[in-house]
Amino acid sequence: HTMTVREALNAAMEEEMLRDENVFILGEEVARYNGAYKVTKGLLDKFGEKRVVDTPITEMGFAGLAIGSAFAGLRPICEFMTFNFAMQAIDQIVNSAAKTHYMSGGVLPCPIVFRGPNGAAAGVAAQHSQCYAAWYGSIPGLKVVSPWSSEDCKGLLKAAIRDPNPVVFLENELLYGVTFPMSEEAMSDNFLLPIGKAKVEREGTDVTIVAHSKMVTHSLEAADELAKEGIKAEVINLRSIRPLDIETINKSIKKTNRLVTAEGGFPAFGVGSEICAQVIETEGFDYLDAPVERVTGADVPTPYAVNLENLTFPDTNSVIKAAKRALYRTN
Amino acid sequence: HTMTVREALNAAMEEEMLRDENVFILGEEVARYNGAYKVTKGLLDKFGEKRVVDTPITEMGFAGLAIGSAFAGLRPICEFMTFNFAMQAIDQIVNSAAKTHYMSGGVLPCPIVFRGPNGAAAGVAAQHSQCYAAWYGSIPGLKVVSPWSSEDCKGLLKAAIRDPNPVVFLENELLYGVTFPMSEEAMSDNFLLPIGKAKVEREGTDVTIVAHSKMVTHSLEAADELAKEGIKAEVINLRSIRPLDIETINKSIKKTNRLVTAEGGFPAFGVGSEICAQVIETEGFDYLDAPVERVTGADVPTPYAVNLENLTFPDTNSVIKAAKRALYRTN
Amino acid sequence: SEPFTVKLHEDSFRGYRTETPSLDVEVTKENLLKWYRSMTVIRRTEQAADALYKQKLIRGFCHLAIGQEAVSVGLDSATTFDDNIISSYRTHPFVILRGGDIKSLIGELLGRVCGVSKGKGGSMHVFTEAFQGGHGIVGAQVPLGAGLAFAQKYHGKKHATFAMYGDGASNQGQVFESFNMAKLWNLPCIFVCENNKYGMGTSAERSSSNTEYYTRGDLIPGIQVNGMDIIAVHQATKFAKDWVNSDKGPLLVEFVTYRYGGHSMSDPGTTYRTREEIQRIRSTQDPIRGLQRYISEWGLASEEDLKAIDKEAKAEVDAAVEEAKASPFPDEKELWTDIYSAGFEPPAMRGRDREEVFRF
Amino acid sequence: SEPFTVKLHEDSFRGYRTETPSLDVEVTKENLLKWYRSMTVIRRTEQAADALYKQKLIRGFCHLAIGQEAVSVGLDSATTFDDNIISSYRTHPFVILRGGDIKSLIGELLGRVCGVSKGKGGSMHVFTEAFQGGHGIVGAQVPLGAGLAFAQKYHGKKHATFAMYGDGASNQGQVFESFNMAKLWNLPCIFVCENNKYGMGTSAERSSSNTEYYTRGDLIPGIQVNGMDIIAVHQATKFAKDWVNSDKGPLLVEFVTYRYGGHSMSDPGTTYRTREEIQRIRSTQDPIRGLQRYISEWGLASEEDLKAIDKEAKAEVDAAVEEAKASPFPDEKELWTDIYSAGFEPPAMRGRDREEVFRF
Ligand SMILES: Cc1ncc(C[n+]2csc(CCOP(=O)(O)OP(=O)(O)O)c2C)c(N)n1
Ligand SMILES: Cc1ncc(C[n+]2csc(CCOP(=O)(O)OP(=O)(O)O)c2C)c(N)n1
Ligand SMILES: [Mg+2]
Ligand SMILES: [Mg+2]
Repeated sequence: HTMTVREALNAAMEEEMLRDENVFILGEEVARYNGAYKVTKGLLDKFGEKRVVDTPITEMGFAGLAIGSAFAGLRPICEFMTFNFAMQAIDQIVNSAAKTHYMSGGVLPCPIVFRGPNGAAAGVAAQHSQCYAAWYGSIPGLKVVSPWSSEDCKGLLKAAIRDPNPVVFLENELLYGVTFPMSEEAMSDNFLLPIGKAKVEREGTDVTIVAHSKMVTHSLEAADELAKEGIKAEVINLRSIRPLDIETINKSIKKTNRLVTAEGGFPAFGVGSEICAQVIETEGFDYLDAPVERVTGADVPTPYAVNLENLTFPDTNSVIKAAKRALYRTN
Repeated sequence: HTMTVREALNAAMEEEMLRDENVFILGEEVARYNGAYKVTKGLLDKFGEKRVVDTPITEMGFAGLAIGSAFAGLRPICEFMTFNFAMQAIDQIVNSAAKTHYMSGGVLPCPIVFRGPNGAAAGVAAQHSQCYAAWYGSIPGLKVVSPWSSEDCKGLLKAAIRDPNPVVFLENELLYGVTFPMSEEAMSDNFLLPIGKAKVEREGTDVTIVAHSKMVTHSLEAADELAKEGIKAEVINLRSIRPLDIETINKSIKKTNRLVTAEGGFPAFGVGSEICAQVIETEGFDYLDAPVERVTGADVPTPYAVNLENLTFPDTNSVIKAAKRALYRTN
Repeated sequence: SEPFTVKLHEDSFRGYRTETPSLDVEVTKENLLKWYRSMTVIRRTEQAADALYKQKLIRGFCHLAIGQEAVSVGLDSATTFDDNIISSYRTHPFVILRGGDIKSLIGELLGRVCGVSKGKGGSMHVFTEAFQGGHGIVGAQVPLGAGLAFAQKYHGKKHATFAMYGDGASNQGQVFESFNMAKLWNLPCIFVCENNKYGMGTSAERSSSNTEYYTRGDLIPGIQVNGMDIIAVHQATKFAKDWVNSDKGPLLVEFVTYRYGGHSMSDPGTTYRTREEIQRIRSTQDPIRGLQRYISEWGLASEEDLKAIDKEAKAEVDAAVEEAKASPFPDEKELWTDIYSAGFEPPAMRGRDREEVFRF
Repeated sequence: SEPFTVKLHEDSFRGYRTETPSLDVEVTKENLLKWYRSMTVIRRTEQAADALYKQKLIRGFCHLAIGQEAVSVGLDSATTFDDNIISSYRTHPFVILRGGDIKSLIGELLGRVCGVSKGKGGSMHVFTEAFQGGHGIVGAQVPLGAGLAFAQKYHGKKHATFAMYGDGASNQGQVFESFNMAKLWNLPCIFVCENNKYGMGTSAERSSSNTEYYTRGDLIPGIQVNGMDIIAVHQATKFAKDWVNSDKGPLLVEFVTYRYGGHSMSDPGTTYRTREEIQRIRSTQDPIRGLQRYISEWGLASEEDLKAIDKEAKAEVDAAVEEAKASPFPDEKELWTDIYSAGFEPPAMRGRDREEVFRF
């Protein structure tokens, strides 16, 4: 079997809506328009207007409304057209969704999924290209997922919908149309992946590459290229930003003694920074034979011009270059 | 001379308002009430309602309005009662203030200061206690300052007001009432401190402690305590979160070979994480004789109960403990 | 006891795009005395909080609702626990009224384990099964309330949600966003503006271009209510519940009231308004004294009867305070519970350094 | 040329809390022909963008204003460059009208160095000295506009700011927040709702509980204007400028218009409305054809004269497109400029890895 990421997300939602009457989806253009990126395609026809709700363009308001409905026992899937627009609602996500369960001593749980594309698409410039993985990842009370493949998307979105906690689910527009193989197991409507576990996508012994979302593609491509030069890279797909699976990373480092992190977001206070810090402060420090190499988006507001944009986001070559540097190879 | 942090901030604003007609201040309760924390005390009387403007409780709106006025050549000081409330306005700060200059190829500069208390006060629970240093610090186009002493506050706030870029100025409520010595120079109305430079507050040779805001106090206290055991700690006051002065930190590490970072915010993707990552990927890596020790706020939504809150925020002991661990000392 | 009908003052209500509630209200002696007792208990409790704050036993922010008792008691009087009430940080009364008790409220203010939020929320963040809190970000509770109403409609229940906010909060954009969604989707949401004339030190006129808050819902009809008269509040609440339960969609209700004290314990409350203003309202409009006058007028209880209630209330509060004080601080393990729902936690969470790690 | 007076259709305006502008408008042949030319050039330019997008020379999002030309040209016709106009991402016309030119617009869409934003902003982010952009976050430009007006008032200037937003954007809370501040502080801000009936695939009725956008400013008066008639737009804009310049505070102006194409180039624009609807409006209300009819009716130009203008416009646009295409991509160093104002940059900034470091 194969599925695109878009189909996998759609299937996850459909299955969970069939399974639980309390699951509903709301957001801009999710119903009649079938989703700005067609991720919710067909759901209105299948479940009707009660459970697939087009909202006005009022991110703070509809996020708050969704959270309130979760307090009352519903299980909303709150789609943001992109996570850039969720910045208008971030106070609700952090202060209402993530913290209320704790502040109320457990009285008000908040089972909700916030989902939508995160990070850069192509040619959409500064206001539409930001990655929010690290920001949400810093908030206790949230879980933050950043899937890569169709299996990731299906298994993790279903797990997110069933999780009683607020989950931020960061998709990537550039992956929506990509086709991935699906195992028999993954086709089942009870296929769940555990939130908080990274996946070793490719085993290797020479250098560990940890990536999330679209950078997993580049990391695997980089591993192919490196293999041609006899370098065996191990590629870890983070899948979850919070909890961060530092065990899996450390296990790999013990084998490879080299670490490259790869992400699309801004470099400062990013995913790579935290991985680096956690590796250093755990066993990892003793096993590292080279500095940790962070591959990240450049520290600029995303430019529109294609040649500048190409310098802004890391690609397969960026990962290859960093991996070689970690191995003290030049070329 | 001595001054409280509150007086220093007040003096900085008064001097800059005298110097430049285009400087004005707006925010909730800044005028008639003299500021929720009295930081703007007396400014209404001195400059009138035109230049000291009480706003409705509409963070997104008045931040946007302030940014628009900066596009038109004014130099607003936009006070947030606390930075927790600025989360409602963060889209304006990031997408409008930080990115527009770039997106417009330089057509619209945005000379604005966003200021107010950041991080935890005492007993105010989860929604009023967050530190936003790392979030803002991740955004190209912003400068982010986190002062500690009265000199810091005066020199950096004045520099921030004169800077043609948007500056996020993170104060600390618990420091407002603290008195610090002021040099002759610092009393002058032309006293400016460079944004982007850290300050070595105390020299030492055994371990480097890097801190910002209130954690500088704890780090200096810790250094006193460590000195009693013969440990010479060097304490660096970061002052600026973006740009981050990694040179000063590395210089110190070359001497001490040990690094402790101390901050009050959440641990994940925090200030310490980035410092760790930058040290590792620069010369620092070769000089470190021990893992970097991060002292941070605990990974919990701030609890109200005093005994739990005490476990949430690091204090002098936390720094001492981490410094000793960095020196492989126990006790 | 026997119901009888009383007539409210004709200034009790004003309407916007709607008729106003009837001025004839059916009441019972039992209810009136119960309300008197509730308001008295609530005021006493707030006064106890005031004292405890001054003794430094309550930390951080503490916002009291003294002067505004008719709003909470009146609202509660016409609702059931199936209705939702959600509000801001000035919400101690609702704990007592809706499933908590004085001890669990005071315990929360003291940060003790007997607190309604186990001591984790404090004064601003109190919740019960029938009161959805207790929110500290001005305005944020309004869309949350619209969401509670959305769920009621989703579940096909004939209940209402009261989403409360202040005159200051009324200018927050998300309040208007909530109005729009509630009207568009015909939600059983009653938006309640508790207009106590000030948002911190800013008078309504200085924050709001339109201070007739009941008219600010655009196509949503509204009523303005004398929020110092509990019988008017009761009547308006009934009217509002009937409104949404007959599928007329949202309604806006403005209760005009007054806060006697400062905004929070750290505000003397006298720099932005005159002492005379406070004194005038206390002496002419106090909700407890007002109800007391009705009760006497209608011969429902003697002065001694009411004094006895006062005394009883005081004793009840005093006892609860002592009990709460005797409650221990939360166990240190509680630092880690309720961040995530039990059974769904991450394997471990980090404290202040790499050695302070809590494993679930 | 000689001014003469024409009478607008009596349905051109509707008022809320205000009289409507006079239906008698003074125009000149010169102006009418200039507007005709401008609208024609703008439509041609948008069509060129459409083609360039299909050739994959324009990337990402590209929102065209075909059908809405009377709004931009009419607004510009009654303002000077001292007035501010700020709007969303559907703003190509303003570049051409307010200090840029076709080449600098197309250059921006192509991401070339000759672009108004040096190729860094793209289609959604165009700016000139007299047009404040070009903003991609729906609604965010409205408080920014209030801030521009705030500065005008601060500087004591008798100029106006036009803060534009769509029917979809009208539901954003910050729009209401801006209304409130503008009214409270009497800012010279004209809030312009460009109601083209849809926000992406959502019709006005499905997003807005009140679709009479000119009435949504509460105490702010408003006028609704036939936004397909450039003379009405011109007249309304004059009225609005006079309004704010006589210190009457903000005004809300709704231009009722229509977008012929999809929301952006990736939207066919026909799944949420019928082809008939589009066709009907194109054939009965098109702003260019409408002005053409006036011009013929009033005998100001022959059909050939207008055809000549069309041809000229086409040639002008074609030439500009070629020039823009010939413009190089920005120098790689431009990646780093304009993040911070020159002279105030950090010492260095980081690229994609630790070796890609740019030093200022
Ligand atoms: C978003 C936000 N901004 C500012 C504050 C600080 N603050 C707390 S209460 C308050 C005044 C609110 O006034 P009002 O809505 O009238 O309620 P009242 O206190 O009178 O009950 C302010 C400004 C906050 N908590 N949240
Ligand atoms: C805050 C935010 N939410 C969502 C979007 C995505 N989006 C872009 S345009 C648009 C529709 C806006 O409609 P309207 O305001 O009517 O303007 P029009 O496109 O019709 O000119 C949406 C939903 C966005 N850019 N920003
Ligand atoms: Mg109030
Ligand atoms: Mg529209």
